[in-house]
Amino acid sequence: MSSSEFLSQFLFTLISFALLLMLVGAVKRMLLWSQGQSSTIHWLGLLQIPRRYLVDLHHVVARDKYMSNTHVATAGGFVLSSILIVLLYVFQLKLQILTWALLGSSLLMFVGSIFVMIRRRNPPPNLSLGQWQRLPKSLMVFSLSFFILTLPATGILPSDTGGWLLALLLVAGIIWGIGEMFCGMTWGGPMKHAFAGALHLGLHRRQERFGGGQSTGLKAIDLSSKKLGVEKPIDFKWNQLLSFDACVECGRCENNCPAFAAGQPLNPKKLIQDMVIGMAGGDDAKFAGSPYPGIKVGTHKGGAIIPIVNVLVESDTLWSCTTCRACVDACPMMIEHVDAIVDMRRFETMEKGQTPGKGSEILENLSATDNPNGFAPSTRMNWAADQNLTVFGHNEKKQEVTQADVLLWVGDAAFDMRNQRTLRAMIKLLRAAKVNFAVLGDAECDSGDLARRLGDEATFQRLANSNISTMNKYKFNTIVTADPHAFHCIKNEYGEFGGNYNVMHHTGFFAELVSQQKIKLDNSKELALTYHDPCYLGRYNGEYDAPRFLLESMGVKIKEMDRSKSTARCCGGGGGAPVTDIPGKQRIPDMRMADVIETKAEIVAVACPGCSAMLEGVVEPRPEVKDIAELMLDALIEGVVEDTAEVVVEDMVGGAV
Amino acid sequence: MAQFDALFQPLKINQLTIRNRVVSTAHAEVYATEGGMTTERYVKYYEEKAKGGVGLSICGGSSVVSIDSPQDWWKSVNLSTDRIIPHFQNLADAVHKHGGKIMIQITHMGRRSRWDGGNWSTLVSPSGIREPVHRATCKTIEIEEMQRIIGDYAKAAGRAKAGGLDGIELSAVHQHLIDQFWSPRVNQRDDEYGGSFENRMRFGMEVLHAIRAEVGREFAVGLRICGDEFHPDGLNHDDMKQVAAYYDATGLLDFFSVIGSGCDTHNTLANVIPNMSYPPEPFLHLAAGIKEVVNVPVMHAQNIKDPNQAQRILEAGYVDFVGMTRAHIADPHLIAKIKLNQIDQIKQCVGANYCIDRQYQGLDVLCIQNAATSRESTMPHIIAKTEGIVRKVVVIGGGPAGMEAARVSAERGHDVTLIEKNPELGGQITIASKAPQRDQIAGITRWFALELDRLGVDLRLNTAADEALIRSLNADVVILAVGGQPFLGQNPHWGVEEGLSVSTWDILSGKVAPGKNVLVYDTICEFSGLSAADFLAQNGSLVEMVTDDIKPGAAVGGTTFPTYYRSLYEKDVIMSSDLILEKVYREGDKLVAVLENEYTGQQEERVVDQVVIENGVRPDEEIYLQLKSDSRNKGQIDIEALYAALPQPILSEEGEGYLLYRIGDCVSQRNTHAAIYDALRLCKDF
Amino acid sequence: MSNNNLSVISLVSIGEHPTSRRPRRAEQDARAIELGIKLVGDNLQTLHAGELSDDDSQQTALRSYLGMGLAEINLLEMPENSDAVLVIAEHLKQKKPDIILTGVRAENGESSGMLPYLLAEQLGMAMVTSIAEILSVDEVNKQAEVLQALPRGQRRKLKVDLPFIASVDMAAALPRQSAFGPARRGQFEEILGTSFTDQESSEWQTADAKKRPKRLKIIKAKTAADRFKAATAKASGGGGKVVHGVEESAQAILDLLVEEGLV
Amino acid sequence: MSELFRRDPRAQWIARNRLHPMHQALVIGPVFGPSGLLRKNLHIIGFIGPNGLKRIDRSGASNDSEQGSRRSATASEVILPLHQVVEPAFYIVVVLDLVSGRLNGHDKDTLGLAQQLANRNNGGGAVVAIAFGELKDDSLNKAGVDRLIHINDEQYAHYNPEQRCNDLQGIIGELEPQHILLPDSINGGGDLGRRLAAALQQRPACGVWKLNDDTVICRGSAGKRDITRPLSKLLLVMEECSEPISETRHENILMSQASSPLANGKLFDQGNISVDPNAIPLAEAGFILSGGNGINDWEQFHHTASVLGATEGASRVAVDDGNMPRERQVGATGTWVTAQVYIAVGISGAIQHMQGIGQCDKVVAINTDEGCDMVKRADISAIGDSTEILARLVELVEQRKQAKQTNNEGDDK
Repeated sequence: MSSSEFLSQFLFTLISFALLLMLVGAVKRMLLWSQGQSSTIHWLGLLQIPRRYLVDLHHVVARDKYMSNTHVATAGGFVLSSILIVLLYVFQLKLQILTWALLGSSLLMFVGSIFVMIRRRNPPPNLSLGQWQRLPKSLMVFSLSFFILTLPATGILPSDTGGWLLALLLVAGIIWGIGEMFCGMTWGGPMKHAFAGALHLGLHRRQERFGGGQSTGLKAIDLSSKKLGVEKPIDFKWNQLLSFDACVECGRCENNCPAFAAGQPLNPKKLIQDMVIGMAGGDDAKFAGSPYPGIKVGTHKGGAIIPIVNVLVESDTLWSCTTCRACVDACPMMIEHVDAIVDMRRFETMEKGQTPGKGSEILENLSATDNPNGFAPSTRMNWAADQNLTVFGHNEKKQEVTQADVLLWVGDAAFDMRNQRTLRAMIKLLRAAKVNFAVLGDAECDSGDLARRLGDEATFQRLANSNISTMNKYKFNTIVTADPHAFHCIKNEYGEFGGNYNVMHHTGFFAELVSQQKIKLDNSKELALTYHDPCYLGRYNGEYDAPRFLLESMGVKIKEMDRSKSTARCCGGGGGAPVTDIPGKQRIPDMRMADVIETKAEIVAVACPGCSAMLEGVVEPRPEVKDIAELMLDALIEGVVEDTAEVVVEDMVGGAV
Repeated sequence: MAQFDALFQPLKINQLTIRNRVVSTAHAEVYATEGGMTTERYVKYYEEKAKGGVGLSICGGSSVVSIDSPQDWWKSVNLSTDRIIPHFQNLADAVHKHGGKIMIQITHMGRRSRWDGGNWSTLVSPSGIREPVHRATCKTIEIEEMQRIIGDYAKAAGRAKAGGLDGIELSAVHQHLIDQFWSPRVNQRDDEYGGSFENRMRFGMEVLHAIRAEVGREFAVGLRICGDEFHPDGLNHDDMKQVAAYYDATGLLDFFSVIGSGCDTHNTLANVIPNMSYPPEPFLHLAAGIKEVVNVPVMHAQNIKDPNQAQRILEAGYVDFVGMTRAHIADPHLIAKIKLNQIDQIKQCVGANYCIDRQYQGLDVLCIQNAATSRESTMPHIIAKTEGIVRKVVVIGGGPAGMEAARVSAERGHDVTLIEKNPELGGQITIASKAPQRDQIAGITRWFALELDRLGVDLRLNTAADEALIRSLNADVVILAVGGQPFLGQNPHWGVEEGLSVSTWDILSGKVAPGKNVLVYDTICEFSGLSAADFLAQNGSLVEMVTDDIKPGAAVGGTTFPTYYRSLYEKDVIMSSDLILEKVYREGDKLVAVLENEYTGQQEERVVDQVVIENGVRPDEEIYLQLKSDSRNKGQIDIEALYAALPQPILSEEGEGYLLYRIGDCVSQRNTHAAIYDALRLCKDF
Repeated sequence: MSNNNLSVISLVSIGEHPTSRRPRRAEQDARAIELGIKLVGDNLQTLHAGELSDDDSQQTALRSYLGMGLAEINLLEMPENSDAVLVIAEHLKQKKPDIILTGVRAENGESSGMLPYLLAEQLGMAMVTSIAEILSVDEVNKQAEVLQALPRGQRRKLKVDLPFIASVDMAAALPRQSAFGPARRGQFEEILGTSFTDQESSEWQTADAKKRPKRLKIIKAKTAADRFKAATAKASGGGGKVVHGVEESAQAILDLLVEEGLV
Repeated sequence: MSELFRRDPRAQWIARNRLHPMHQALVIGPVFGPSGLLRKNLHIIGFIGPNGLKRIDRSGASNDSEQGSRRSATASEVILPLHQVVEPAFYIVVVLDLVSGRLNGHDKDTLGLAQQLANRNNGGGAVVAIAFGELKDDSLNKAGVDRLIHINDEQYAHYNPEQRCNDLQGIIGELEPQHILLPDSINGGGDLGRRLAAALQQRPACGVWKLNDDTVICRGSAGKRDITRPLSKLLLVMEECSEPISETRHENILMSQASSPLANGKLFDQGNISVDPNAIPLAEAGFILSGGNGINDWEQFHHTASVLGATEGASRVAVDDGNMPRERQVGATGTWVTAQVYIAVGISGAIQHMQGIGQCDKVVAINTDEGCDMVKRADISAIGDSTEILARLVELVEQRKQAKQTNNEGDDK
């Protein structure tokens, strides 16, 4: 038997065995996932895997051109090679074209692996080391082995080149390569991501995300169920567990996480890896990436039926998250970190009653007064005493109305002097554009955003139901609000409770008015200005253009920050982070203000009351913080204002629509 | 900003929702011209407050309803003619545009006026008793006249309503006609309008009913009363509670505004607008007492200047609205600054009473520290950043002129250096603040110091600026505000050189210790002389205050000299007028001052230990003369541009070297307001 | 602290939010529970006298105590206008607790603060008011050490004989958060109480509290001049002692501080 | 009351001037006319000096008499009418709080209400004040106390409500008062009153703030509601339930106390424990050390505050200058304080500041300027360098603490 015949024989056995082993591994892995709670199975999604892989996933990967090319070469080469190897060696289809193809694909993979190797020579801190440092070598060995193996078959080299020595080397290489690449896929090596990742793409909990869609609203839970929220890994949905396995530890989430950057004890990548540890059991000693800032690796362990918080993951880690979704947005594997965090927070809040910081007080206030700071509900309209607003209601004596074009959602800015300025500016602009609008008055409650992010689904659902039943009494076309949190909540999260509305953020609404020439803006002033994207407007709702359009309509050339649009850094105000107030090395708004200062802007335009509060909280001297509505009011062309004085009087006298 | 939440609770007056609890209460502005019509200046003055966020303004203190209540002495608003209606519409629109509400105070002043002007009318009063402050005599009012005047009240109220104002406040305070009937001190009638309580109330009651018949129940009508007249034969607090309850019981009034003290003598008048010598809210207890007996909102003004103070008063519930009237003259954006969390940026009233003391002289109301107030057409309250070139501005002297120049220039965005030779800012304000009861004046400096720090002005204290230093700074603009020195050299016989006489500055600044037996000679008759005398007496000196004028402190206004007099008489200071200090000579260990009577030429002497002279300030010109010739503008201000509030033309011309300007007392001695106005109108266009 | 053998009962009422006037857990009662849980953990018993209302918000308020981690609340059923003291006393006489914790006063109704005193009298227990903390319980000598909250932020240490009733002050530690899950799952153990009607209070008239601003200066002076001087006078004591010299000054100040009991 | 101040400055000048021709005549005393009014001759001013000109010299030798005639600060004490109850028709008992042995406003208001009750209908009632422990106050007669029962021995220096309750039961048994009033306070009255109510099985009216004819208005619902109910025997009354007595004097006759049995007390006072003074809200703090622009060494100031256990306050200037945070500002424009002792270091006393400390009991000024308003207001004024005075004060206090500790250790042995 020549060395080549031996190889051919041996490879059949080896690869068949490896495939079998892989299958066993896959079953074991699936059993792990199946420990999770039931969830809708989107079978059709499985058919979509290649498309999702090649389009949706690649779209995210492609934000880093180097890695995307490398990944195309490596992964493409590998997938192709694997298919060819199976055809050639398992099914023994000895077609020359396949041989040539394998030569090409393994070469492609080899080239890719060189770039992987280069990348890993001086790995940036977001990359995990450990077994991941082995991966480029494995890729190289695999691709090189099959390349060399294939060379004789193509006739470029005579068969039996290298004799037994080479054959043995190739056997060793192929065992290594296949072991890593095939068995590792289901038994837990770095290549696990390919297997779990593919399934995850198919069976993703948010199918709407693929094909350019969005799905960012949190999913409601049944408040009458036995356990509220996630205590142990098995309390996650099975497809959430699957999703954790999809993580490639690329650390893009870590790079984008504001809490991590601020030195708070959160690293989204580590969190997902910890979830994997929890699911499979074990400790985190082998984790080879950046730790949670301030927490040593190797001190925590977990298991599928062991409570997660303070055993596997410290509670501070969960409460550091601002729910800014930067991690989710950056994740090439489309893992939903925020869902997982909120699920665990729900258990902490609703079962253990351990919302940290001022959480308890805020939630109690929301219960007693429908606003987070405990102001008397009857004072909600105090800020507008001089605005002559039309209020929805049935009291005709008070000139209340039951219908209007626009429902102006005021939000909790009603109680905050800073953000009352934004509201007043909005009102003047709406009047300038002769928009027929009304407010809910004292009947409006907090949207529930804060309660929900703090894990208090019960309070959220109460507030949402109350708001929906109030709004359903009246007729209007559009809800407009200056608060992206309320915007997101009502738009994306009230639907589950029967509240389906056409909701617009004020920037979107005003952009329409400006483009319809209903609002005329002075574009002659030169402002040194940058724009800070609110997470709940940008990443959550994909609105990056309207605010920029408005600023440009005022003649502003925006000095964009490095981190802007989908990679904009959070102000630190979301997800209840200012309430839970987990200490770090620095404050997130300070970092964001440093980003602003870097652009040499004198004004930072914001479009969210949370952002304005957080950024104005940065000690002076610092650039001025102005909501886009305020800037618009400054730029509003006067003639239009004069007209509105009439409208004000009309509103006052008439009130009817 | 929950710490000021009591200020920001809206409250209804009748049908009117007032957006917050802060009111600019009625005061005479002295801005209405052309027979008492509200002018553009008038409108802008109130518009600025509304823009700044005040809840309610009550304008037109003592606006008259009848032609026999003269209006032109104080250029008050004239509601006796329909001509006023369109003017009111302008005023109402301007205020409403910013969410504010505006009412007007209406009154007939009865005996509290002067007859020698206007229509040369005969003044009327219940019993024809003369009022001491205004000195005019008056006749006893007849029932026919009363009926006419009641009709005038109603028509005037109707005009306010027709003009779109939000309400009226009837003045029954300060001894106007309504409360002249109330007070047994001046009402000695024996008909149905005098004697019993009900009879004394009758005139006011008829006015109220007539007004309601004219304007209806939905229009806001309030009554301003005093809480205690503080006259032995006047109405006391219990009487006033009875009055308030009586009127409140009609259900025809929508609010009461309560003031402490009557004011038909010089001494009580000073209480009405308490100056800096008074404690905060000295008469709040009177307003709180009235609130106990009435069912409608009560407002109270008098020395409420600070947001914390206002919050405390409102939170406790003593009254429903606080009047922060002078506080708004000093800073019409007070409310906005509270809302913006810029409490430290509020220019706080210091109670210098420059505003009201001008008013009592028939001059337009101005603020000692805010030159933009009531000049809204030409002077900005908010200084915009320059869109032109950024200049290097060097200001020499940290008195009021220098501080304002530095502040305004820095607000414009220029690179500003302020050089002051003393270890602290303030200039003459610092000296003035050393006198008893005058320490609050330092509040002017306090605000500037905080502002200059906030604006990042390069402040060089303890630095004497000389020519070399100034030139080395390579300034584009040099502003000299170095003030001057006491002008004691006018009469060489005063023996200043020999040390026989010292200045009031020497005394107040502590440079010279108070003597045991002191003669203070004051030719200026403003604050410094009185302050020095008070300071000396406070420190145990035996003081005689001598002036060649008609009385010591003759130039000090009507709400300020009484508090000086209280303090000086209390300390046995002797005040002598009409004597000129001819010379001072030494006799043994004593000084002898020779005084000559202005009118007889007779001379007399005083044997004293110390002679202190106030004879005004002579400008310091030395540095100016050194820098003048090299400056681009030869040190000259284009006064046509300056007076027209236009930019100095030279600013837009090309040229090498520096511009040199002099402002404040280093040009010629005037006062704090003049110094600040000089600085603002010059620097606002840099 | 391990006080497993102690029998501790906390009494809870339905509170009322000061501005929204909605039912809620009463702030002091919740602090009492917190104190109780810290003392005996799960062994804490909780008692409420009243009916389980059909009104959702009332029930939610009561359940919010359960949300602090209590398995159950004993519900001593009693009609609305009954005198809670007698009902509770009768019940507690059988229970013989070592420690009873309550709030200082209720957030609605008469809120006289008498309940703990009356219970103490009827049950013959010691009564200690306004405590901020229970420092220790010595079960052998039947004595506890507690901290009592005093005005101006001061604290007094007291020893008190067991059994005792303590009313818990707002100065005590903040109550733990009430969690929705346990609040929903917690049980009410209903016990039928005897009905003692409170005849007296039914005849009272109630109205919203009238605002009472703190009294300002009272000027009794009779003459107008004196009234005006009193109103405008600067604050001055008059006749204070003036001391010169460092040693004398320091000594004089020290003497005053000693006399006032401050050092 | 009718002592009008009379002065003739001219006569005084002459009196001071030994060379004046009328000097001899005037030093004997002022000249009065037949109606008793001072008679002035305004032409007699000064005398002719050596160079033939009229001269006034006010610095003559008779300065002493001049000093004496200056307005004196000691206004003669007004004698108030005496309210006597010879044979009391009934008693109204008031149990005083007596914080640090003195009547406070709440006590005085309670006594005021008690007098209202003693004088309603036909009157004739006597107000019996009950004082436990040390009594430093000598103004009980002016506060409306007709009779006094003073119970004082060592144990009343401590918190012993059970014993006090026992004592009160004895007294009430003997006097059979018509009403018993206690301040509904956190200074002891609220606690003692409720104990007493429980012991007497009397339903008290708590939080009483107004007495009408036969009803009282009480605060209920934790301050949110007013309850109008019949006047009851036992009343726990709020501050300002009545005006304090100010126009009458009362006998304040000491009554003998019926001896009452020792209570079988179950509470044992272990003394106060120390708390962080800066954790106490400024408005509530009992002891404040406040700094102004006269302070050069802020480190030392903070150290002093911590050694003394005082809460820190500041003047507006100190805050403006950035030496202290805004929330520490005392005064009308900052926080009103109510301290038992307020030490103002280097604060001259702007009028707003003075108003903010108006309710403080004892004020100590440390200042270099003896003429400043703070010194005028202060009970003790230390004139001198604040750094040195504070340094010495700290030394003294620390010495005292050490000595105390040594004593205590000694006791333990």
